[in-house]
Amino acid sequence: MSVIAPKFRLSYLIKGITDNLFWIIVLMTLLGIPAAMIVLIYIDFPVIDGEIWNPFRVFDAMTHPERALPLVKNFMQTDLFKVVAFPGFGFAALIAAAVIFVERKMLAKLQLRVGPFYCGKVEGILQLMADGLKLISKEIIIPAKADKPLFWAAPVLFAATAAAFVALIPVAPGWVVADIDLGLLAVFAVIGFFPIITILAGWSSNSKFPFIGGIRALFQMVSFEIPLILSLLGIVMLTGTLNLVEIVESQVNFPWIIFMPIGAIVFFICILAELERIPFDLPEAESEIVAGWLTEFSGMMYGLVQLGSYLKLYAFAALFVVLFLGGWNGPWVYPIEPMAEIITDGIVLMPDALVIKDIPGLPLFSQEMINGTIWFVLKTVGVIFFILLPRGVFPRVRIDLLLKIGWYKLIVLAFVNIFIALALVYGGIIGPGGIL
Amino acid sequence: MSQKLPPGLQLEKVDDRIMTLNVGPQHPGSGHMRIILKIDGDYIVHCDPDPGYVHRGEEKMAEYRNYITNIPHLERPVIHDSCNILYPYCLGVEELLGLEVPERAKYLRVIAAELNRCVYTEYWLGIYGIFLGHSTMFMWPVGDRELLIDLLDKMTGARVTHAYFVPGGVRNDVPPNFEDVCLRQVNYFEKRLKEYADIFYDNPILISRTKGTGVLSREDAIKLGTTGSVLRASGVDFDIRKKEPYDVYEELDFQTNVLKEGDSYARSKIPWLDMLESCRIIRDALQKMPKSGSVRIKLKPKPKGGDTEVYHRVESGRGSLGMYIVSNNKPEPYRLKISVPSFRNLIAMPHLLKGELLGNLPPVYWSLNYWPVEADR
Amino acid sequence: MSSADSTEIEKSEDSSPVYEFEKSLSDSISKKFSNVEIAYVKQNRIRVNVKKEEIIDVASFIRDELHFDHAESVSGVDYPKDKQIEVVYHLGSYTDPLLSKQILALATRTQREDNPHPGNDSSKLPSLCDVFPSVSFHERECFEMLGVYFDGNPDNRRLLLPEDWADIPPLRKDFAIKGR
Amino acid sequence: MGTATGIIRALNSGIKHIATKRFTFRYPEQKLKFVGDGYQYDPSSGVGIAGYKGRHILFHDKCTGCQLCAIACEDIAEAIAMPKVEEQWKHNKKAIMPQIDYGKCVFCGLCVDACPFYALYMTNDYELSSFTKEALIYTPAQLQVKPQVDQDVEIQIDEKGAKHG
Repeated sequence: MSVIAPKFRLSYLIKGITDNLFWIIVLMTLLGIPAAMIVLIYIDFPVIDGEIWNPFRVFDAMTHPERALPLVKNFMQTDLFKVVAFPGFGFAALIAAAVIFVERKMLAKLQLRVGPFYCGKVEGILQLMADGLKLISKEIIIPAKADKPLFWAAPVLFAATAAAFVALIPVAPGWVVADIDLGLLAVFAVIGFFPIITILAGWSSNSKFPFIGGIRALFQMVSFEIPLILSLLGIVMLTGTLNLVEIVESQVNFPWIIFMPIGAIVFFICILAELERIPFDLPEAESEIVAGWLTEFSGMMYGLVQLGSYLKLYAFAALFVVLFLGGWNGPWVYPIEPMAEIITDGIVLMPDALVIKDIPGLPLFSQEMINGTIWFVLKTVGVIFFILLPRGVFPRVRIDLLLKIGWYKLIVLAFVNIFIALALVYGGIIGPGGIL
Repeated sequence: MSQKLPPGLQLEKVDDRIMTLNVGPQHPGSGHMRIILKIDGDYIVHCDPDPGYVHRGEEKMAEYRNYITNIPHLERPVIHDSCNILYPYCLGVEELLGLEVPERAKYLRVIAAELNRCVYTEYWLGIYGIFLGHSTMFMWPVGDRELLIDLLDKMTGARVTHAYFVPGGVRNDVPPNFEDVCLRQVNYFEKRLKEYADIFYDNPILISRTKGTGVLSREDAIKLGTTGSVLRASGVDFDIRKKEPYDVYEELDFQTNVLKEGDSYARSKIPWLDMLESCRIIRDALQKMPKSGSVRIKLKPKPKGGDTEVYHRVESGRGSLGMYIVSNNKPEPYRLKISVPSFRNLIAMPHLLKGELLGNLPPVYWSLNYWPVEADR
Repeated sequence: MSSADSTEIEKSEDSSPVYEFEKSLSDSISKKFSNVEIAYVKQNRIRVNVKKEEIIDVASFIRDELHFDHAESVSGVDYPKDKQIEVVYHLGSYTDPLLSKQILALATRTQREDNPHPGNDSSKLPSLCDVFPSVSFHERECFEMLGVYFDGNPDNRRLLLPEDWADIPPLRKDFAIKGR
Repeated sequence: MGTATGIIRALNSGIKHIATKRFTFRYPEQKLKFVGDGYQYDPSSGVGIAGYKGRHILFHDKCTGCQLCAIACEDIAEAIAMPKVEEQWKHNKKAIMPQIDYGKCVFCGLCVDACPFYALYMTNDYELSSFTKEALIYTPAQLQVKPQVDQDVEIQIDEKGAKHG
């Protein structure tokens, strides 16, 4: 009796695990540790107690929490941490991953289905990990007549541009990767890259459906960028600044959505179009043009584009929060009292003072930052819910209707919004020297 | 252009703009067929449907099999609508053999046919939804279809390929408490159908998308010989259940749905209205059905037809489905032609798609109520 | 329209073997064309056999005078014994409520060749495409399945069979299925 | 204004259904209940008895080896063969009984209709998959085993929606 699948044996499994472990240890010792050393040598270390630290002393200090915590806190102030972990890529990717999971479960619930269920025992919580592993293990196939450098570059550029967009978003007071005076202008500049990347991807794969998809994406993004920019002009007029942090700070008392609901609606619709989400997912309309400009991407190249598009989703939702919903501003929810105790007394790990009682360097994060982050994440999740919901409710629109919406309706509404802002400014209600 | 070209070649200015797109057979929006499109910009200038990817030669196969063993084969072209495709065959063979079907069997046939029509239409509607990018409208109909599949399962013993109709009645009687279960599930199904209105049929985006696309005028619909929902969406009141009632449709209380617009929206709405009407028919038939009685006439093992020919047609989920059986005193039919509605509606496709936007391909194509497997037979 | 329907029902309730309405239809055809043979008149079904030279005239008469406006199906039947292939057009009507039950089978025959070269032999018929545009795809199917070429059909290409089909047309009786 | 109300109604309908019961039928954990013990046929009245058309069951004490089921299947699926069995029955002199190849069977049940001796019925067992084609051929000995089925889920309908449970 022939058997297709080989029989499972425990010894094979153990052998596989030990093999993998062996190779990981060999490669780590031969390549990983030297590489880490080289990297650490070129990083500027702080001067503590009049001594310049070196990598060896850092490793030494890591074993001692009393000395490690200040080091960690120091590290958190560096740009590297901001870019890689908290307000930057890592935080955004975490939210993006949560969004994918929530989207699938919510859509399933709306459609009376179950959704991901088996992976990770609890309601399929590890489904995304499984999908990622699958994408990584897939072979990357490149069409024979594709323009290979551009074809390779397109997904990488897409993810990188989305990450650059993320870098501009202020999450909590003082926590922004790139705090620049012309922040909003920088956002527009970054958004302007996406149509170029999509047409690059569509054209370089040298195939008909991606080409049509790329052209559609170009039309769609270009025509929706204008109302998108116009709808934000009102806020710029009222606040008199382009700096996103200052825009957030100007909304301490009330968010701008109270005065500019029309602008918010226009901006929201433009977000949907820029993100290529249903009802505006024409560039990826699978029943018309297979998968649009993504048709020829396979394996992790597709995964990168998906990562980029969900980062972009987070970034746009966050931008909506920053501009219209007041960013991190919100009532104080984070408890103050226990925090103060920790600062004064330290964490009591054991009754006897044998173990460190007072840990210098705590707290790692200020309370404003934690409170601000909580509000920011809550508002962002709310906006993301409304971005995800249309996927279950609306069909796709047609290209001519889409362009009509963009050029006729949204631009007019955006101008109405600008006039409202002008009336508010010249009426002396808000703005420089206004009543409020 | 003073370019030197090899003999026999010409530079064609217009064709430089035109791109040929092969939509299918490996395309999420094609089904088991290919549509060769020529597009100028975003406009379709030429459309050439190329069916035949699932051609199985059912008509040739039928010539080698006797009137009973043909049954499981003939339902293969549309397994989702398998009762309706066997219906004209059974009517035709009954006329050939001179059989009179028992009254209860007639009602059971009507119930099974209407349930099957809903099962097919739900599947069709699901694909119409996903073609428009409306994933909820794919999941809901395919889920609600389960209610009726469960009923058909109890009734016929199989989920899709029922092989329930035979010349001379139906294979078996329904289980004891079938009427109650059927009534309960059909009522719930009708309630669910009405919930489709908010999210799909009254959805302004859907209306703006499909209203006025692929308009088939009344004259063209008649001229091109379209049938079923396509015809009735163009304003022609022609339903074979009303016009040439077979079995007990004369005694049942229902109406035909006609819309005048003739566009993709009307063509997609007619099957939905038909499903609501089917629920009425099923309830009415359950009420009027004789509570007991024979459901099948015993046949000889290999019945022989006379030396004649019959043509019978019924209203299937897609439209008029006819069977032309030529018999020559043998247990096998001499020639069996299945005149399928999908194939007849396909004739309208090149006519409708010319001049449309590429984005209108899915709604126009699928609103033709075209089932590729059935058209290929 | 309702009155027309009621008269129809009365007629069918007569249960007399002669169907008057159908008979009147067939009589009007045989009155106009002397060569036409009325094969049978059954309830709601009429069959008319015509010569292939006359078929366009008869079809035009049926369309214009009797108001049959579309073709339900076009079936080819192979008769190797007679060395003939029969093509049957089943015609119906949407516009005339009197005719909504009626199916008129218009049959004609053409020569059959033992070694067919579809399109290049004598198995030819005039196409009804100009009279009934709805027959276009049916005639294409008939051409590839039985090798009957339809003169005048603008589109006599393959439809269902694969492009590399090199055997004889499969619905002919001498095309045998393997193992049968 | 019609567009706006339409959009709001659609969104409302979508949000409302987030709270509706899930209809999904979780197959390997749940199994759907069928009526009766499978499709059966009464040759005296010529009418079948409703039931699921699953795997067959063969009653060795009734089978006469008449081959009518194999003849019925001849033009349909050619799934039934008649091998010899190592059994002695008075009514089955030839000692042949049907053996069914479920790789070919289409589960139409016309073989059950053909049996005049109440020997061949169908059962509720539909989980026949195997790794090899040989394992799909059920010998007469395998066919006489009554299947163990654990099917108890039905569609339940109440105010909040329908579910399998």
